Amino acid sequence: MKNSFRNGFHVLQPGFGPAAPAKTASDEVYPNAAHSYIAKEVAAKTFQDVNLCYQCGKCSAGCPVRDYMADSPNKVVRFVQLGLEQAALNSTTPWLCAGCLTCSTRCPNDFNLAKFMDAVREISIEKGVKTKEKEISSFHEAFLRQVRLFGRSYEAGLVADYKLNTLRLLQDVDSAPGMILKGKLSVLPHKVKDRKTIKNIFGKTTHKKKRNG
Amino acid sequence: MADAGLTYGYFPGCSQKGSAREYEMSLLKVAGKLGIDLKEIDDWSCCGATSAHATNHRLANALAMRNMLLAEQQGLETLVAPCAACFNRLITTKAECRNHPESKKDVEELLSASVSNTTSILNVIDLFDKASNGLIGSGRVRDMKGLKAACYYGCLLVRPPELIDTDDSEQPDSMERIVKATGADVVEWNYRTECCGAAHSISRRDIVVDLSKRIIDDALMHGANVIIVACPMCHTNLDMRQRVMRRMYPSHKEIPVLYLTELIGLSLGFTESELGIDLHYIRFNMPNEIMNQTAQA
Amino acid sequence: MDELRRFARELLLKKEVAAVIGYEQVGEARTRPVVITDPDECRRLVLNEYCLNNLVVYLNRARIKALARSKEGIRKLAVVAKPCDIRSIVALIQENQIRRENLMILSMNCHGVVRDFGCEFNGDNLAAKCISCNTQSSTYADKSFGEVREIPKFTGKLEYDLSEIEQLPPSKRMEFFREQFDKCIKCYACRAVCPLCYCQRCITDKTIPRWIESSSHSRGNFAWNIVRALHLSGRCTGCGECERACPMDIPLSLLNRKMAMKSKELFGYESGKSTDNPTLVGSYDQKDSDELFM
Amino acid sequence: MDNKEKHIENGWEPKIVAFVCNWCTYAGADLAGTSRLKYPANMKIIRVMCSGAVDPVFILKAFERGADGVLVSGCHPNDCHYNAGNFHARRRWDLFHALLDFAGIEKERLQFSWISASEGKKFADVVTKITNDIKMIGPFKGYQEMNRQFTTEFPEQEKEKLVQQCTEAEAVNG
Amino acid sequence: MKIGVFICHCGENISRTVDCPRVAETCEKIPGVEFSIDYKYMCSDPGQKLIKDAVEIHKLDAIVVGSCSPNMHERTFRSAAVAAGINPFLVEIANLREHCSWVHEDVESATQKAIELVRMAVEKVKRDKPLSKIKVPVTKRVLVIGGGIAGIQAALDVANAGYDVVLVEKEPSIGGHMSQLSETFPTLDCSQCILTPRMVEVNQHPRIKLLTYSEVEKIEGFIGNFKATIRKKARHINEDICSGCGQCVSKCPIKKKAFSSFEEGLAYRPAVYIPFPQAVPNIPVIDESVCTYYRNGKCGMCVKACDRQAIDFDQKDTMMVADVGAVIVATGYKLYSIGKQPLGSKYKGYGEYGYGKYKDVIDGLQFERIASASGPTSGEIKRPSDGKEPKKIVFIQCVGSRDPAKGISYCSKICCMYTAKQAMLFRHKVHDGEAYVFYMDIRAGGKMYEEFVRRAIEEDHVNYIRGRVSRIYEENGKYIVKGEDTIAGVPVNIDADMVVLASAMIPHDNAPGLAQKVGIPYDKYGFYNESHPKLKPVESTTAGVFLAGACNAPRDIPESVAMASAAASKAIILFSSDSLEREPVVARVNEDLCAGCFYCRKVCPFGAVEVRDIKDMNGVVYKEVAYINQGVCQGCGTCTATCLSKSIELAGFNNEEIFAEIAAL
Repeated sequence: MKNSFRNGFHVLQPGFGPAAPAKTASDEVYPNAAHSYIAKEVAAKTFQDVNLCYQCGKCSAGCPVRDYMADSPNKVVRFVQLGLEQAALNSTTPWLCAGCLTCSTRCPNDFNLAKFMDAVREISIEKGVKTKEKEISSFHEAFLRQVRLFGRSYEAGLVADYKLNTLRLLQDVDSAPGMILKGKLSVLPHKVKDRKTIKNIFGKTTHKKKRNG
Repeated sequence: MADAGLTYGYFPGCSQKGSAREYEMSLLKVAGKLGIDLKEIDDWSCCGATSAHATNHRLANALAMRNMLLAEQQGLETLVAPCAACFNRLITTKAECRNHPESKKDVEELLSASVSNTTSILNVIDLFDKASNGLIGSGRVRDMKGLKAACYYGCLLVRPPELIDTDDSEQPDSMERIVKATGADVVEWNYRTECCGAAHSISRRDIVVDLSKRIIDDALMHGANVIIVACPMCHTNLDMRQRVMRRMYPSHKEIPVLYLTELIGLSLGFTESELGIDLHYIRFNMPNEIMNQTAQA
Repeated sequence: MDELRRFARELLLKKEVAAVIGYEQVGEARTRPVVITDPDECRRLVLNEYCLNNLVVYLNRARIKALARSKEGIRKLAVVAKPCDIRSIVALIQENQIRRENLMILSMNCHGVVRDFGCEFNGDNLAAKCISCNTQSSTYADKSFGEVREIPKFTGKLEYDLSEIEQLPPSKRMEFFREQFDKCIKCYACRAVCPLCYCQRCITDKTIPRWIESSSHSRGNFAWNIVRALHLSGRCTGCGECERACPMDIPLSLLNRKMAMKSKELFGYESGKSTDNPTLVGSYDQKDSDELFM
Repeated sequence: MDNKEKHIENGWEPKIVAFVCNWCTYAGADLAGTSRLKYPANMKIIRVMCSGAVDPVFILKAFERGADGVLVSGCHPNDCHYNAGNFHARRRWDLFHALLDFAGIEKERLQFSWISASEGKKFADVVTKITNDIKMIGPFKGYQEMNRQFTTEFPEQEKEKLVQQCTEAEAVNG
Repeated sequence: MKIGVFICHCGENISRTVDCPRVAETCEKIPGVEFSIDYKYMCSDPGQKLIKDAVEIHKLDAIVVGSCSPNMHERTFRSAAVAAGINPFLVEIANLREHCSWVHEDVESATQKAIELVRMAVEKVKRDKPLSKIKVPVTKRVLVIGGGIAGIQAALDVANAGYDVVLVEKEPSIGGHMSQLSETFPTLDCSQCILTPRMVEVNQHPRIKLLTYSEVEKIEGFIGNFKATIRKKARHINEDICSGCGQCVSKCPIKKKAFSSFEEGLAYRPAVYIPFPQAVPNIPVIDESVCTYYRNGKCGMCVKACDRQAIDFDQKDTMMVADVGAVIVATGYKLYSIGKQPLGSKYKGYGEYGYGKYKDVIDGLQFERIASASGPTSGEIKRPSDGKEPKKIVFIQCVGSRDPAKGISYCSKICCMYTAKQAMLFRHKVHDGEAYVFYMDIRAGGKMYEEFVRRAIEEDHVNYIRGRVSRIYEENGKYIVKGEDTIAGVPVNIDADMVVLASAMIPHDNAPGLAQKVGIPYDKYGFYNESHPKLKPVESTTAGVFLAGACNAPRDIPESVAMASAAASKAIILFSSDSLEREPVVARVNEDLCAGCFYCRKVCPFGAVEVRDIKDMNGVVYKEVAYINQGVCQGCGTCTATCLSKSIELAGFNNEEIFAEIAAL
């Protein structure tokens, strides 16, 4: 461990928590965390400064999916506050966030944590970081593929696409026939007429992924 | 009976055409009876749902705004978005474009059109609580007494508080008001605004089953015999996932889950199949008192 | 009319009032103000569509005030006032200029007056202030005379339309008013006939410092007319005497009317409504509009 | 070329007068100074005790003296050092502004603000804003035309000469 | 008139952007300017001497100094002028630093502006008139508003210095919140034991006039000469006769209709009641809203019970006027309302904590009552819902405070300490109980404070958990507290028997209303503003009005007491001389020109305008004119601008002077 006194400031040595991989985290130490890439990028995407969070933990306390997370939500915020980019992007917490807004609703300092999680997730996609929560990311990809194709979500197509991509062929296999019978899973997609606009939107917004991993 | 001429734009959302077919059926039935004209936006598209905003916020903004733009172009000043998630996407995008001109500019470029961003958005509760206050009571033909309803708001109906000015985000009571108007009793319970896992329904079924089970158990513990929801995702998770719960927890006690519109529909005298209640996985059995009433009528 | 004469005579005979201020007929279609102290002279009083003047202005004249300070101890004056003129009385009472108890208000139930002397009384010649009159009689008066009749429907045309001027772009409006004000010869007739212009020394007559340039050129004219309208805003009761008195036919009441509208719009205030109301200037509401302020 | 550039190209700089109250805005202006905030040099401040003490005629006088814009500023409502001076002022300005507006004077010429002693930043912002506003709409032609009736009779050099004479006369007379 | 112009460089502060020599040169040409010079530091001794010498040599009548803001050195230059024999009001300051050199960068335009600023000052000084200071007498009596510990302390200090005090308290008894507390931190001595002697002393002090159940209606006047109107609310008990025996209280048939506010709603009180046993004065009060007599004219049990006939149902509110020279405002605080609030409220409540919905979720003051030996449970810790002893209590800090989302961003300062105290008291009283404290930070700055908190943790084993609680809900008679230990990074759910919310101190709802009556400013929460945050912490911005205690900001007892003593000494300093000198900036009416419309009277915020009759030869009033009381006028000038005939002039800022400034533009 290197304890450095740079510019007269004691520089934090991160390495805490099981989910912050020790190797990556200790490598990236920002003397001035507020100017780190990740903090700036998050601020630009969410229109809020990450230092609004004063780490009270009310978000984690109320998070419905907290039990499934290795890093508590406020810890991910802390990673970004410290500029620990790899730790933040490798955490599965943003992917597990259900976007229920409980944290944003209760945050005493009006920090919109759900939005923050969206931003971290988005940055990790931009940077091509592959999350361990593969099912979740595959689902989102499959969903958006449907929308891109048809303008609307096409549930049967979505399920098929998702299953092919995750190889979870047997899950919910029992529900589908029932759904089809009840007319809930239509066999043909509803298509939007003006698919040009939809395609255009997707074309202009899709992240240029660096697929090198 | 109703003031005729209440016309709103209608943004169904994808689920309404598929897994939540009965939600649309019941909504349109009830609205028609109450004299509310819901005009479906022509050529609407997906709001982007969780997947868009979770991975690409520009895409999310553009997809949601496209529908509001269509509404503008089609002269619809107010949009009803029955799905809580769609509702949330629309109000969030609207607020972001209002508060951040750069976002608005971006969206306008993506859509190649200028947006006035003045469309007002209503969810189902707003529609029945605010827009047509008192209509349900006067048109009621069936007293839903005997139902002990646990009103489940889920996460997105009353959040975020800065964009919801019609109800409290922590202790909401607007759905209870409507449910009481149908004659049903409401139970006081703890999980009214807890999340069911929402979009993880397919990808992390384990989480969703856990969360939904907790919600259902709490409702049962507080004496509910039906859960009322106003969101297709909540419905899927609470209704369909009970099959899994039954398999995982043999002691699981089932509870029917109704859409708010279905409950209103029943009190307005529609039959269960008209409202699509028979499409649910957990069968809803009307309590005897209500059945008898119907027989008399 | 006879009733008024009898009543006024009684008042003077019983020494209830020191004088009666009223109208007398001069010629076919013209009246003029008259101050009567002799009971027998009361036969000169008239009430008709030609009673144009707002006699309230005389209540503040030093010589007339002096009548009510005579050694005989009579403190009261009687004044003949149209219901609309009574609003000026209310305004003066609010501003501590006269006291109700020192005043006997003889009112007439009015059905409109002509726009100027010499005209025939009909819809074409109705005075502008009577067009949308809603005070044909007054409950504030001590006694009212005559009966209420319908005001003829206005069929003439107004020279200047307020709403049209409001529509003009600012530069055009300024041009319009400058043109109008440039006609001003600073005769101050408008001031002399105004019941609310009672200052001992008008702001325009003050020389150290010189508040308003008194020679009649554009700048002084503009300042004078603006300041006149400002000092009357929230106070003017719309009797229109200034405009009638103006020898240069400047549409003075345009400004007054606009300010009355604004007072109502911004503060819900109408002047001369009730002596119980606080005056517009001199009171405030914490909830007054903050729109102007950055 | 927009208006602003056009006016500036002519080498014209607006003349702006501010009537500010002693307790809040004057102190706010001081704070802008102590904080070394920068704003255009077009505005000159006339200090009065309270925004309630500003007579509308002052503003007309300022226009007569060639001001292109006027700012009146005082304490925020409820913060008046004299409790209610600014409330009376607010009513007065609501009326006066409506009157000037009706008489055709552009709204930007006469502006109002509440600036507290702690709002140095706001003071600088307001000065910048009003200066920009006036630059945008240009010199106050309407009033200058009225003024010209005087000034044309006195060409600049003549005027200076006259001042010189007066000074000398004063010096002689003591 | 000969005018001297003195341009200060202020080191380089002015001369960096303003060409000072050029300003001085140009200004010399202004008609009337006799002498003009620039100098490095005009405020320094040599600078002032330069002014004095110039006055003498050039026989100057008035001076203009181009320097820093008048708020900085106007006084300096005025005294320099006085030393040189010039009236101090013939000095004008052109603000070349704050309004010019510091805010502009371009030398040319800044210099030009500086010249114009000096010219304006020259034109004004030409019209300035010599003025002399006004002397006003001082009424040596203090009005103390609020009878909590701060008000009590201030009243006693002033009274003991030998001056009269009027102490006004809106509740039926003095004592304030301190009388509700169980024990005090960090010494754990009993609150009432230390407070009640003080309360009695107030009651018996010959120099203190105690007005309880009274409220200040309005305050007029100015420093040294305030006139306070006080409404004494009807107690319906004749205070002179009542002996405080309490017979009426015990006979009152209304038992369960009204909650005791002293017991924070945890107990009932009768319609006729004494708020608490040690109340001062020990006289009951009848609550009209629940008393049977006021509802149907019957009952009168209390009348029968009182053998001194002290009950007076017909008693009305009375108004009284007190002339005072100084006012000490010590109105204290209330607790943040933590329950669910109506939509659109200024402060949003904590719906997630269920206060108001769950009986055993209580606030800090309620716990004080439960822990107090004189409280509803006689000091035994019991749950309000079922009276059972709670074994597990969760304390939550920062409820309402440090929560901008709910409306308050400040730290309420005392909650860390009182929570530690309460947790400690609980552990002392319930030995097998467990106490949990959810905190964000522990702020225990103060003598023996940190040690106190450590003691709670180390000796009394209170479990401190760092994290904010997200939600509380009831399940099977337990309160599930959902939290997160942010240090360990693990979720913490506690099934508590009772939850105590350390809610924030906020000002009373009517704090702004009282501030407007007294004429003092307040911040966005309603806390009263001090004149200077460091150097004038107990003065309000209104001369003669001082602040004490939690009406200014959240404060604990020692701070409130210290502040009260400071405020008292400020009042005593004021009374050390018999008259005050005042700036002569006052308005005067020209009686000849006054038309007597009295708009000035309507707009005057101080009631300084009086009516004066002008009579004719016969002695008959022919005109009423305005007259301005020089002692009352504060010199705002609102009347001068309102006067239609321009018959009022404000000395020092008269119209001629301002016109001259405008003309100099």
